[in-house]
Amino acid sequence: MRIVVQAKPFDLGAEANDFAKGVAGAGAVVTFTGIVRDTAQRDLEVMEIEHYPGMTERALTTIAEEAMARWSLADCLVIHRYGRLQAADPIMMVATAARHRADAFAAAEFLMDYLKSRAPFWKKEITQSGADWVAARDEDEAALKRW
Amino acid sequence: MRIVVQAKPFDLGAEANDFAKGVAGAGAVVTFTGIVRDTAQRDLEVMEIEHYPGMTERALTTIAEEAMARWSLADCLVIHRYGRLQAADPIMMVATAARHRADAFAAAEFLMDYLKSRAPFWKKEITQSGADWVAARDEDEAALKRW
Amino acid sequence: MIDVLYFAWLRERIGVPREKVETDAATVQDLIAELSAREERYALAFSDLASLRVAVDQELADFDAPLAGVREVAFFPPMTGG
Amino acid sequence: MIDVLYFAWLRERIGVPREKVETDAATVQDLIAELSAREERYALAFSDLASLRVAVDQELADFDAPLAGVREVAFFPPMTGG
Repeated sequence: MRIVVQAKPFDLGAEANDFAKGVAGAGAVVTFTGIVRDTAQRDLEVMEIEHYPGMTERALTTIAEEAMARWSLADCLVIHRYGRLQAADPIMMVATAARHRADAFAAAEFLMDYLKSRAPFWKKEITQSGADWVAARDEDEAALKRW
Repeated sequence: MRIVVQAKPFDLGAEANDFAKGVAGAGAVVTFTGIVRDTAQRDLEVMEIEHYPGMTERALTTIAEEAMARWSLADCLVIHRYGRLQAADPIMMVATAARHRADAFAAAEFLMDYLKSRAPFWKKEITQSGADWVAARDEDEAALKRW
Repeated sequence: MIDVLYFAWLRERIGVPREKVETDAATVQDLIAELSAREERYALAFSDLASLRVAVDQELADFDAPLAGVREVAFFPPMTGG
Repeated sequence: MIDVLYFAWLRERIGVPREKVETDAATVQDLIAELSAREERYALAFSDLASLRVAVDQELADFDAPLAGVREVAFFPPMTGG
């Protein structure tokens, strides 16, 4: 289990390869990567991610431990950036490894659902027309109910 | 949409990075990678994957087109190897990209479920105690019913 | 004349990966009956249809699929990709 | 003495990321009432509790959570990680 909270960029491919190498007995590896979206309509200049140092690491560790307890996982990984990000930058990733794909998929979705609404990160989008805090989506809160 | 059926190895990290770069507007990228398992109990020497050239590409294309039609995807990728593989080699991967994570996850699981039971691949495991064709699992056939 | 293909343990039991078969069989089932009557190795390989799958011109099909105009029939065990 | 932290737009409205607050408030709710009575910027920031979340000693908590022995209380909008 590895939890990383960092300002600096990470390389999705390198992290995925490292993770997969460490779990060769598992057979099934799932990754989810969140990327700063940019669309022609909004001209995103920068995304600022604020977090709550201390609580962030605790919350992510709790969520990951819960995933390890609920599913038969060989390992799991959570990386989340904070600070200033550009369009097309990876924001965060989770990876899970299990003997069977159903466990790897379910655990990755669980990690994402909890991380979205229970880990203390807040996103601010700065576009040419101003700066706005990203609002929480009702669907994200609702997604927790399935677990 | 990219479908690759090849004997040669592929690099999970490089493929994941290439795929993610191509879908910067999407925001959510899911990958699944299947890896040749080895355990102390079996001493796998080699896994031989046989396939049905021609039908394989058709079946994978049909499955991927179905995924693109069912979910709001920016893109999807399927890579599957055949021939002789060693323990810890990646066998195959799928990747999906979407604006929202639910679509990316659902489409990746759908691709895997169909690929498992509807794409013409057969695995043979050669261990120190002999060679055996991997049997289809009832759960894999049952998994198709949810879509 | 139909190209008949065999994969995995079916290929091993029948002993060839593919062969041309001269047949007037109307359906896949008729073709199986014809081959099984021809030689013991076919009869053995086709003895448990529940553990077999068939593709007609590279599309999965049922055992009662018609063979009129068909160029290629493939027999194999349940697939184990992924 | 409790460390009180603010994040995201709450931090911007209150104007500081953290401050030490001398208080005898028994619960989070009491602390909010105390701060809101103190200055307009707090009253405004805390006007819609439904859009706020609170953590007590770095664990998510309810507004009626007791403050006895607590060192750190954080207020913030719903989280938007991932």
